[in-house]
Amino acid sequence: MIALIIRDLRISVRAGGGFGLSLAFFFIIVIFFPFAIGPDLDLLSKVAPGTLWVGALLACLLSLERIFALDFEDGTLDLLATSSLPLESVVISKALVHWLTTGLPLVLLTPFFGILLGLQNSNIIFLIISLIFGTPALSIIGTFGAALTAGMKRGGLLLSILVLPLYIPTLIFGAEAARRGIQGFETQNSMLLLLGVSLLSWAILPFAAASVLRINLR
Amino acid sequence: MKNGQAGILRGPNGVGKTTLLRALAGLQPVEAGKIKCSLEDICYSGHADGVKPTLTVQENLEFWANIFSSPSISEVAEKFMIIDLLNSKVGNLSAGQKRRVGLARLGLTGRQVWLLDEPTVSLDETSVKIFGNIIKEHLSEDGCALIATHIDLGLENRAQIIDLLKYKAASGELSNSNEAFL
Amino acid sequence: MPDLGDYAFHVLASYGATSLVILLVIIWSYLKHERVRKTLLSIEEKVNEK
Amino acid sequence: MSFWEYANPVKFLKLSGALLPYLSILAAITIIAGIIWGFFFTPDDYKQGATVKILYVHVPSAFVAINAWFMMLVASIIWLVRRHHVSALAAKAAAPIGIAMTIIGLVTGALWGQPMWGTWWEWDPKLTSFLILFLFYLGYIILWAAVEDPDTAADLTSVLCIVGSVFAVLSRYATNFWNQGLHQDASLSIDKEEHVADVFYYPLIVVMAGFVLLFVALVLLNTRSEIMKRRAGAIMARSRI
Repeated sequence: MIALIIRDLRISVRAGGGFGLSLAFFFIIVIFFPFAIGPDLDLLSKVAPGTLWVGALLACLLSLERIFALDFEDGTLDLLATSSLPLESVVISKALVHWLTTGLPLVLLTPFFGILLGLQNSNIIFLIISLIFGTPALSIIGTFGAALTAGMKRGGLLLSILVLPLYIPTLIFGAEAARRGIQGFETQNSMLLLLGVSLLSWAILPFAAASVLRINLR
Repeated sequence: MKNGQAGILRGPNGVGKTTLLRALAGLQPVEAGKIKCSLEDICYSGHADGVKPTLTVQENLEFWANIFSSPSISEVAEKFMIIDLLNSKVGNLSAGQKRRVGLARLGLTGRQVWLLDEPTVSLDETSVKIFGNIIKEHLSEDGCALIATHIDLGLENRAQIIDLLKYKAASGELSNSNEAFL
Repeated sequence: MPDLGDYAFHVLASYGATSLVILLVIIWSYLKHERVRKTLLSIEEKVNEK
Repeated sequence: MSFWEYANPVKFLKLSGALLPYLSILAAITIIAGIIWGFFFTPDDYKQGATVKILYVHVPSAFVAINAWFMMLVASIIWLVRRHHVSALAAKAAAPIGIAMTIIGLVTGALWGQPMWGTWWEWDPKLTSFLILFLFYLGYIILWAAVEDPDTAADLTSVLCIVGSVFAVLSRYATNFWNQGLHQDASLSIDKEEHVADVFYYPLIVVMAGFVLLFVALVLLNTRSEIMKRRAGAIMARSRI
């Protein structure tokens, strides 16, 4: 399992691995919002938590297709399925790598992007915590979606349509927690609920994704 | 099939060689009949190599060695004649070299039953011969192999040729899922 | 006809929209059913002839 | 004789074919009777005036929209556990009807909301979760359409339906929670069954029963289409061999 994680991390940082693509996408979304809404920093800081959350979500979505597509094409997935490694742990490794290459960098860059949107006080910590709790859920849910569409031609668009509704609870709780925190309200409830969604997703989706992968490998 | 024996699957395209191998490997549900072998003993190798172009040969092999928890790759690399290639990226290799890297994985698994689907595609004559020898060696170590191929691997008396066309004619039946609707 | 007062439009539009959608679904299902039934019958006939 | 006997596609075709005419007529009579009762013979609400009549289409369609998904969930589980093809196809057949009912619920909700809340759309938790339900139906239907092999499609959509159910319930609670954060108590709640007076309640029950019958009839009809489609394919495959 660790070997798989290391291999996938290596592939993603090598040329053509797509690492950084979703970061660049996130950055562009953040820049485009002021263009669309206007340069008023007060207004921007009000919509900033939502903007950054939607941006993170879309950036995540962008890189989902790669999770299984390459391994499916070159037969690696067949071989992994026949190895002694259970598919559930393959799914967990894949989701973990996705989070390490997409979610984690997004979280780390958020403070800087927050400045662009007028989030300059220390309350931004709530946004960051909400992203730390929420992005793992985005990764595992996305991995489930990727497993569902593995091996389909034109799976990319289908993947978005399938995954976005599943993202709704995470988005609602996450953005709610961030917004409340930044406006100075207590955030405990929404943070806990967000964490709950994350943990629940990680508890059930590896099994669902593995069963779906087996079906797709037939 | 006994230990130390090889079966060669023959038959025209579309007769079900790949399907049979995938079913034996546990990737597909079996519609009739039984498999008398633990899935843990089976090593499947399909059309695709499952090697990553952006990684070096060594990294690729190390990965599979890790997955199957087998210790060393140098011995296997030597057997399959890719020892010189260890440090080059798979993306820069030729199709035949890539295939050899893919096949080298067989040696890493340490499993008894090899299921090979067209293993010799894009291999040159000498490589085919070497590969034939590797299979012989595997057979003499009490392993067995089921190979779908059109090429003579030089296994002679060890191999038993199974022509799938006969079975196809005998059992031309519908899939279970269609049968339910009749 | 009861007096719907100011809300005549909203009430009638609701009923109109509902019946429209339901009718569409019924017609769509029925047409599909007939189409499939006919193809199945023709296929069964063909097979029986052989 | 066991209930599962009708999981045989051919038997199911026979039974459903015999049942369908009666069921459709019964559904039509019930709906029309309920609507006439509700529309012509119930008073206006003292607060909401004549708009209360929207109740008789809004609530039944919403009820069916939610329970259609629930039926799909049960059918999906039956397919995954017992591998009865009829079950998978019934789930497939229910989805378009469910999405139609969701659309009715949304449209009538908007038409009801406009005079009551002064706006066509309000991000009220209930309306929002209906929008989300719509998205779930959409994904389910699109996945069915995207996979070629019928058994694979049935497996994939069944898993999606189960996972989707979990997340749909989560979304329901999330929207509740989310809107509380903005508004105070939902002054816009036209919360239905809880405080509907008996005069409205009885005709409503009749219409709801009618909608359920309609739903069952439509699911049977569509399941028949799906079974016949598969049967045609199977006969073709056999004749080729």
